Amino acid sequence: MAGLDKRVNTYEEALAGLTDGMTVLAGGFGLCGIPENLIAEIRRRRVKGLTVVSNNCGIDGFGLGVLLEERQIRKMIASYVGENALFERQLLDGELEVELTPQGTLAEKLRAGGAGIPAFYTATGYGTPVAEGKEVREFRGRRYILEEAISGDFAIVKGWKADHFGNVVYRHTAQNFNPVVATAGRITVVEVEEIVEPGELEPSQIHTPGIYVDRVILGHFEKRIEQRTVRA
Amino acid sequence: MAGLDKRVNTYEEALAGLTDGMTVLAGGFGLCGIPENLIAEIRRRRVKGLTVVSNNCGIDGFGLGVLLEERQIRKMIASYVGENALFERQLLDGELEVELTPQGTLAEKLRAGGAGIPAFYTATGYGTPVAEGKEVREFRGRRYILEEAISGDFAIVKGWKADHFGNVVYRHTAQNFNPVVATAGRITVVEVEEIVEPGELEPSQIHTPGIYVDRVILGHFEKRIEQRTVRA
Amino acid sequence: MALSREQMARRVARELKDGYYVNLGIGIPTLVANYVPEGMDVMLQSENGLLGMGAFPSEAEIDADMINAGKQTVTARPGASIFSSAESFAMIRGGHVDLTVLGAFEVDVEGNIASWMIPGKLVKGMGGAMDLVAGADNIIVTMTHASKDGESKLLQRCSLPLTGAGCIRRVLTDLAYLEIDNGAFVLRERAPGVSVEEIVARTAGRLIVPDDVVEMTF
Amino acid sequence: MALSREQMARRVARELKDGYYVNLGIGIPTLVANYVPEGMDVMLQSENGLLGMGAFPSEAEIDADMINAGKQTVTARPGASIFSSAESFAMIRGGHVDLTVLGAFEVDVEGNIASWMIPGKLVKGMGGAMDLVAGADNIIVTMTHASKDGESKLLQRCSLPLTGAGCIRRVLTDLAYLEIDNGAFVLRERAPGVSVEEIVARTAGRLIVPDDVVEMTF
Repeated sequence: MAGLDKRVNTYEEALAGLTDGMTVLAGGFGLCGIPENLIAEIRRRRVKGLTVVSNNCGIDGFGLGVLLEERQIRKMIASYVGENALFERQLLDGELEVELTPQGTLAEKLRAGGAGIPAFYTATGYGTPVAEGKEVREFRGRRYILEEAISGDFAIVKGWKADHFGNVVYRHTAQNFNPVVATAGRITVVEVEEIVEPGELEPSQIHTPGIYVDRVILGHFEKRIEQRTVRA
Repeated sequence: MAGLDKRVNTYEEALAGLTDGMTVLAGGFGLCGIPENLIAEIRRRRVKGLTVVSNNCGIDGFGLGVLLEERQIRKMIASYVGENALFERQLLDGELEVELTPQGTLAEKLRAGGAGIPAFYTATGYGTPVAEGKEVREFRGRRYILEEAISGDFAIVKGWKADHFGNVVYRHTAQNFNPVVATAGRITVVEVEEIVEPGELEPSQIHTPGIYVDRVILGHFEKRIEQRTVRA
Repeated sequence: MALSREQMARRVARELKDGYYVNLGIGIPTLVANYVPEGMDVMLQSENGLLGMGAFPSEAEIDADMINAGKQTVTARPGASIFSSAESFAMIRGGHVDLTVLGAFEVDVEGNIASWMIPGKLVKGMGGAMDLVAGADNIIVTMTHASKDGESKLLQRCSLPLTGAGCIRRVLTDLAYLEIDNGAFVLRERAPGVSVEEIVARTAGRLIVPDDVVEMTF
Repeated sequence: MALSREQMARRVARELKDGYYVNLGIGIPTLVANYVPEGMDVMLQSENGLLGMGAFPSEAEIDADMINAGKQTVTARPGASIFSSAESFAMIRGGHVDLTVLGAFEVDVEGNIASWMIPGKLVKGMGGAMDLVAGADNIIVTMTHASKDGESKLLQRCSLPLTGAGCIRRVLTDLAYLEIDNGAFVLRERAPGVSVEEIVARTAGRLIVPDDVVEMTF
C-alpha cells in the first residue's frame, strides 16, 4: 500500500487502526454481498463497543451475527434484524441497542455521509415512530422529516473486482449497500474476488471510483445463501 | 411506443406534449453529450417561454444557443453561461432571466428532484450571493444552506446506447449531467447513437435504468468540439 | 366465500397495465407475478437493487449474488438493470414505481397503514416498507379483512404504530375491494358469495356502500 | 523577481503527495500537472466527471465525448473512472479530493475567497468553484499578489462577492507563499529576490512576518 496502490496483503493490515468504540459501516443485504472476511477479522481483533451500520445483522454464526457472540456490538443501525436469535436475546437483555431506520433512508443517509450533505428531507417515516424527535417541514403541500447523514470510522465493503487504485465493480445484486457504504467511511476497506491491473476495468463501468477506497484485499468467499429458492 | 417498449420513430413524437411555458431539463456539459436533435426539435416546434435547466446554454448557433434565436427561453438555470454573445445580449436587455447555481448544487438538486428528496443542506454557497434568501443551519459546528430540488416537465437526454426498455449507457464524459437529468423529468426523452435489443446491455452496467425513461429515439450527432486541444 | 390467496393475487393483477413498473411485497403480493394478463408486460422492481426480476433459478442457475428483496435466489430477465440500494430507493422515493402491492396489519379511513410493529412483540424492523408507501402514488394493500379472532383490520384509526400516514387509497381483502376516499372506505367489489352485510359487519372504520357494488368473478 | 506562471506551478507541485487526488482549476493550476515530482503518482479529478485525467490527445485520439472541465479534449489514463456530475460533486462536496488548486480575484484574512463575480461586469457563473472551495479541506489559491494597477489582492476583507467563506488556508502569489491563520496572513516563503518589504507593501490584509521567512529556490 503506497501512493495510489491500495493493495494490502493481510486482513490484519486491512483493518489496522480499528479500535474499541468505533463506528463500522458494512455493505451487504441479508447475506448477499457481505464482507465475510473483514467481519471475521473484526471478530478476531476482539474490538468491543462498536456501532455497526448495516441493512441487516447477519444470522446466527455467519455475517455480522458472529460479532454478537463476543458482544462486540453495542449499537446496531439497520432496517431489518429479524434473522438472528442471539440478536434478539441481547436486545431483550438490554446489552444491545438498535436503531431501526427505513431501508431507503438508511441508504440515503450513507450516501449523504459520503457526499457532504449533512441532512435532507424525506417523506419516508412521516407520521410514524421513525419521525419522533425529528423536524417536520412542508414543501409544496406535503410533509417531510429531516434526516441526518451517517458516516463511519471504517467502511467494510465486498466487491467483485478491483484494480490497484481501488476502483471497484460489484457482481449482480451483491452491489446493494456496498457502493454507498464505500463513500462514507473515513477509512474504506474493500475485499474482492479478483484484483486486476489498472486499465482493465472500463472507466465508465466502475461502480466505486478509487478515490473512496483506502485499502483493497483479495479474499475467498463462502457466499452462504439465505433462501435457496428454485423454480418447479 | 407501447408498454415497456419506449422506442419512437420521429422527433415530433419524441417531444409530443411539449408546450409553451414548460420547464425543460437538458443533459450535457458545454457541447459534450448534449441532446442536439431534441434541442433542434424544440426550436422547430417554436414553443416559447421555456425555463431551461442545464449546466450551460450552448454557444451561438449550436446546442441550447439555438433556442435563443427565436427567444424561446424565458429563464435559464445554469452554473456557467459565458460562451454565448446572444445570451449576453438578451440577459442585458432583460429578455432573459438567469439563475446561476453552483455546478454541484445543480447536479444534486436534479438528483433530489428525481429521488423524492424535496430539499437538502449543503455548505456550497454559504456566505456568498447564492445563499441570499436561503435558510442557514448549523450541523456539527459547520454552516450549511438549504437547497430545494428541481424537476421538470420534460428531460432531454443524450445517451450512447439504449435498449427498447429505455435502459441507457453513456459514452465517456458525455455522461455528465445526463443521468441526473433523466431521473427528474415528468417525461424523459433519450436520444441515442444505437438502439440494442433488451438483454444486450449488461444489467449491472446500465447507467440509467429504463424506469426513468419514457421515450427513446435513434439520432445522428454532429458532436461539435468546443476546445480542440492536442498534445505537442 | 372469502378469496383464496391465489384469487387475491389474480384480483390485484387486474390492476396491472402494460408497461408498469411494479414492486411486490412478500406473501400474497409476490403471487401477483404469476397472473400478469396475457399480452401484457410489466417489470418487477426488487428494492435490494434489481429492476426486471425474472423467474426463480433452476438448480444450475442458482447464484448467491443474485437475490430478491425477500433474500430468495432469483434470475434477471433480459432488459433488467441492477444498481445500488441508494439508486433503488431513489427510484422508489421519487415515485417512479407505477404500482406497489404490500401486506398490512391495519389500514384506516385516513389512508394510514400499520404493517411493521406490534408493541410488546419483538420488532424486527420496517425494511423498505416505509419508503415504499411514502414513495408510491399507487398502492394496493392486500390483507385479510379481519384477524383470526374476527377483529376488523379496516379501522377508523389504526391502533398500531404506523408505517405511513395518509398514503393508502386501495385495499384488497379476502372479502372485498375497497377504495379510501374522503375519510371513509368505499366498497367497490365483494368476493363471490360474500354479502354486503358481512363486509359491513367486519369493517370497523366508516364504510360507504354505493348502489353498484360488483361481485368479483374469476 | 516575481515568479513566472511556471514557477508558481512548480511551487504548488511541491505540496503534492504520492497518491493524492487533485482538482486543478483553469490557468496556472492546470500547469501543476506538468511538475508532479519524479517517483510520485497523483490522480487528477475533473469535475465534469473524470477521475484520472491523462494527457491531451494526439490528433488521432481526439474524441468529442472525452473532455475535461475546461471543455478541452483530453484522454483518460489507465485506472481512470468516469461518472455523472452528481457523483463527481458527491466526491468534491464530500471532501474526498486531497488537494484543490484554483485561482482567485481576492482572498482575505478570514479565509474568504472571491473569484467569480465583479459587480457591474457581466457574470458568467461560478461553475464548480463554489463546490470545490466548500468541499475541500486542503486548498491552494494561486493568483498574482496585486492587480495590474498595483492594488493588493490579499485583503483584510474581500470587496467582491464571495465564492466561499472561511475556506482558504494557503495562498501562493507571484511574490510569496502565505498561510492564513487566526485572522492574518502569515508569510512563509518569498519569491527569489523579492524582499519582505515589498510583500508587506503589497499586502493590504493583516500580515504576520515570522523570523524565518524562506526564500524559494527553483
